[in-house]
Amino acid sequence: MASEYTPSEMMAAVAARELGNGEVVFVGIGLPNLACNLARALQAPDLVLIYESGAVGAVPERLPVSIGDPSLVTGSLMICSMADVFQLFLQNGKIEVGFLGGAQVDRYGNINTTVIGGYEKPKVRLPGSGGAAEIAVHAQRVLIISRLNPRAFPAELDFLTSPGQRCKGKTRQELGMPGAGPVKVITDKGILESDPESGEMVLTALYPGVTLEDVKANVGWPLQSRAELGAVAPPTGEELRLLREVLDPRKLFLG
Amino acid sequence: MASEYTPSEMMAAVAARELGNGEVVFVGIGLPNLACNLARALQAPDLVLIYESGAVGAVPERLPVSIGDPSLVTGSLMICSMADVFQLFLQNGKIEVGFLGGAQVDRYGNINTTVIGGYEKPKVRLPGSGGAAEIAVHAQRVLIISRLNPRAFPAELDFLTSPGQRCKGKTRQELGMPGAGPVKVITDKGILESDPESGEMVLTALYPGVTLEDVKANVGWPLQSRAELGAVAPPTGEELRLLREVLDPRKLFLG
Amino acid sequence: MHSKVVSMQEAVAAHVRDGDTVVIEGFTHLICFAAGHEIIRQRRRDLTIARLTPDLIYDQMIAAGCARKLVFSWAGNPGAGSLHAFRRAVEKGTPKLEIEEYSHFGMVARMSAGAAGLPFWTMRNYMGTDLPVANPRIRTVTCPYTGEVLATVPALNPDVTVIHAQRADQYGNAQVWGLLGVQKEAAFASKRVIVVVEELVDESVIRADPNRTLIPGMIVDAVVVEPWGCHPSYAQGYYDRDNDFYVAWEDISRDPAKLQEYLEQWVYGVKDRAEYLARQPDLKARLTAKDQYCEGVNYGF
Amino acid sequence: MHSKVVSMQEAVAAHVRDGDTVVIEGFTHLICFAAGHEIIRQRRRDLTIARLTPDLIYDQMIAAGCARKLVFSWAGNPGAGSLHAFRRAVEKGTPKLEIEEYSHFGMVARMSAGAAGLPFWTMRNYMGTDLPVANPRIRTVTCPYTGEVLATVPALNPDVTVIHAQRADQYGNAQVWGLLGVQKEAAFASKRVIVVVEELVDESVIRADPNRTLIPGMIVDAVVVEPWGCHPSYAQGYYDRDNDFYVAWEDISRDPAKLQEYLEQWVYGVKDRAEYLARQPDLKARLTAKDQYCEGVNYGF
Repeated sequence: MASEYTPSEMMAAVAARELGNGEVVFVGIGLPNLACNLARALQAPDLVLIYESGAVGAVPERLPVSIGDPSLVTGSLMICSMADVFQLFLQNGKIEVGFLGGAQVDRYGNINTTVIGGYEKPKVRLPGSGGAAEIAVHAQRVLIISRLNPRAFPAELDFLTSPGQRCKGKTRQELGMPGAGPVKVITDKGILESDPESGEMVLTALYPGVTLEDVKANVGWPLQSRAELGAVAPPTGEELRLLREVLDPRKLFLG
Repeated sequence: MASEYTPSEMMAAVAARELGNGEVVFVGIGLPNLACNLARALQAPDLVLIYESGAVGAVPERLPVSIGDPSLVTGSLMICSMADVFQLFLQNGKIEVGFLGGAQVDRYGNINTTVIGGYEKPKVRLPGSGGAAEIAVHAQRVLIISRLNPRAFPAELDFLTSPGQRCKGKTRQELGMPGAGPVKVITDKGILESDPESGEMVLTALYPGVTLEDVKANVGWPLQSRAELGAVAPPTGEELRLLREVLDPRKLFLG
Repeated sequence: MHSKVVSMQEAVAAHVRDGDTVVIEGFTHLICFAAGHEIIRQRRRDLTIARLTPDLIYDQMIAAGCARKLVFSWAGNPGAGSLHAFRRAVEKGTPKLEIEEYSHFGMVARMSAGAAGLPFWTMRNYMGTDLPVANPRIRTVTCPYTGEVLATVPALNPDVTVIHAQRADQYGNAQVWGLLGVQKEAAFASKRVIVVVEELVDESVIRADPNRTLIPGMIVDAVVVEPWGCHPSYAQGYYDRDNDFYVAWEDISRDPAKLQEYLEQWVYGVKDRAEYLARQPDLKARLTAKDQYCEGVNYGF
Repeated sequence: MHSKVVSMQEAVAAHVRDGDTVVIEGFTHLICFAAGHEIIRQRRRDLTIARLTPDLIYDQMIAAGCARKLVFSWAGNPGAGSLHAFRRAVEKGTPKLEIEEYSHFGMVARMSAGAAGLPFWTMRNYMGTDLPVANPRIRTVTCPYTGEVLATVPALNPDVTVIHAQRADQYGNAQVWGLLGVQKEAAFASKRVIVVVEELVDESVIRADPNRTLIPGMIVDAVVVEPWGCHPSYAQGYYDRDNDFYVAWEDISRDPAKLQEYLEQWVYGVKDRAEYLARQPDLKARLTAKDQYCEGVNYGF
């Protein structure tokens, strides 16, 4: 299928639209960073970008390739220690939106970024939690960004790194987690949202040209979907221009 | 008795002689501050002065009248938060010497700076602990500076603010206190030292012209004393010159 | 984003309410007397006032009848004497004042817990002392690794905290140098934050040196521009501490009539801090700081 | 007081011993590759190496056989791929490597506890996850006020910590700006501290701006002057991160032979950092930081 935009561009645009002006966002590298800076250039000029490295109110003048890029420091509002980032900002409830991704996402939005296979002798050793476990606990809401495929959306995780809406049968409230957890999963084919009753991630919107079967074939559990699926507008010309010409001209993250 | 120096000058000089070059001292205002700056001008030029206000390596160019004087900031080596002072420096065992004083000192070097009379409706409400309780717990050794009189050295404290060598029958080790506690009490008549066996403050040296009876009459418990009492040299000309001309020319603390 | 700059009168009217737990922090340095005076002028009542060192400003608030309760760790007039309004309240019950007492480390720990979003903080402290007897909120916890019993204090989460800073932008991003006390922790622990500054600066000044920022605007509700707002406390690089006034307080506060006269003249009797300053034209000549600038550093890459 | 300035060779020889727990901290910023290379050159063995993000330097130390155990919270090559020496060790056991794993907050908390002289630190974290299953050192404690069950981690107290700073005096009073990571906590938690700097400055430079000091000399054992000692990591205001090398590492580390060749050429094959730099004369033109100085502030009174 020939398209005027890539799945990554669509995901970045959809994620950016989730951000309200003035919100405080814990930013990850890659698509979340692009989404945040896209939102900042459009509807959310006062978005406050916080990076776990300690940069608060960053205004990167180049695309940061790491979460500790020097461009996140120069011109930011505040630099603080990582103890402050995790205690005074995150655990203290000041972060409104957190972005997470991962090698595996289950039906409750639990995420595995630790191992494929067993923990002791894994088939693939992934990087591990980083700040993901505590972002999943504390951010007021979490947005997951991940491309759909059956291995990435399995029925069972190999390891639960970051908690979603239900962990081993328990709700977030029962487990004492302050944040609302993952409320949306932004994929390359559509959007899943957590069902307030069951905690399951339910398909609520399809991207242009994608069918329900396309999505279901890429999810490892019997995916529920809303009776009426929403439509999602493709990236606008302005969104694409900003992504391509300003934010990631070298296509580091926009495949 | 006419004298060429005041009791305060003697106490400051004696306290200063306790400090070794390069030691890290938690400094209080008044005589301890004078003693530390006198030591810095003589045998201990590399003494590191730390104030609970967060000034590390202070070099006050005027006599600070409070522990948060701006002269402690200008030209110091480091300014840190009070959380850092109490956690990274004091509780972490980095303070070698702490100075304490108080309205009441008992035979074990326990100190009361809280109330005279009952706690609920005291006859005299004193300022309270400030940092004294934790200095008494954590400084590697504590020097107490206090003028002798029966009310200041009673048999029983009205309130135990800062722990000494025995608290309610328990040793520091039994109570889990890392520092050695008060090892000396520098008074206006002589020096008391803690006995390693009993934990009691025992008279070990008399100042020139003072008799054993003078001291005993001013202590509210049956004071033990060493068989051989040491002599203490009076302030030298240089000590007096520094105290009077450089450190406290307005006699704020040297009565 | 809209500016948060308001007058002190507006900030106190909007954010300090009867019955609140109020913190005006600053350890010797940057104690915002201007905010305390405005709270007295607006006749707030039943406040729980908390800070490490009540200092003269809480002594004045106690004398003015604003406080129901004091939470503190050292209540004196350093180098000069007593806080006599505080002492009369505790020793004689006039006015009635509840107290809750810690050591400095204990108060720092309470604010650290509040700022970290935790219900308590752990210390190695208080063994053998009467402090936990006098204050049953000092408790213990057992280390899950070593079995050691350690002291705890509960989080302090004020309703409103006032932080005085050398400078901030209109959104409340505030920079402080010199002694930092426990201001950052107090601000992050608080439900509402008022930042008072010597100078309002452009956001670009803040962004030029982000390592100096102590309080981010995102936790700030109001910004008040109040030069000399700390007097008789001080602001490093702006003006020195008025040690003469601290000494004078010993006499003023010892006599309840003199203290009321002080409040009439210098708090109730002036409209705001500008008028307070206008009546003391000698302050600037006597206390303005000398210049001792450091060099800047390179933030480039 | 005598100067603590020594060469990197001397600092590592004196302070890093076989079997030690070693921390080279710095979150992306100020990672001291020069120290890691010298540890490899001196063929230290059986080290427990700990840091939040092992980064390329620990991948090299693992490949060189220095490490018995890795303590960490995120082991990747940010934006570029994997740490393949680490992955081979964990996935295939070549070389054998024990791991102990936390989240970032967990590692920060471990260092905070170590720095505060406490045996553990408390967090609200890990509920519902497999992390405490994989690592039984993640435990819980019950709040003595609310009854809430909270997560704990044990203190980390390294034998030796290496901190890279922009500048220090000869006694080790070190100043840092830009990202601060967990360096202060790591240094205070450590039995011995090596400070490595871009520039040695006079004590008066430190004293002119004491709020910038991150590490006081009193906890420092050795000072090493090593300009460009962080490359391919960076030093704000001095040189940029060598992102090209981070990308190249994906290929180098994927192939054990290539990785050994890299170590032969750039670690064993050079005497010291000066020689490492001399062989890459293009670095300075490519990565030297542009000037973007902030203004100084007034410390007068």
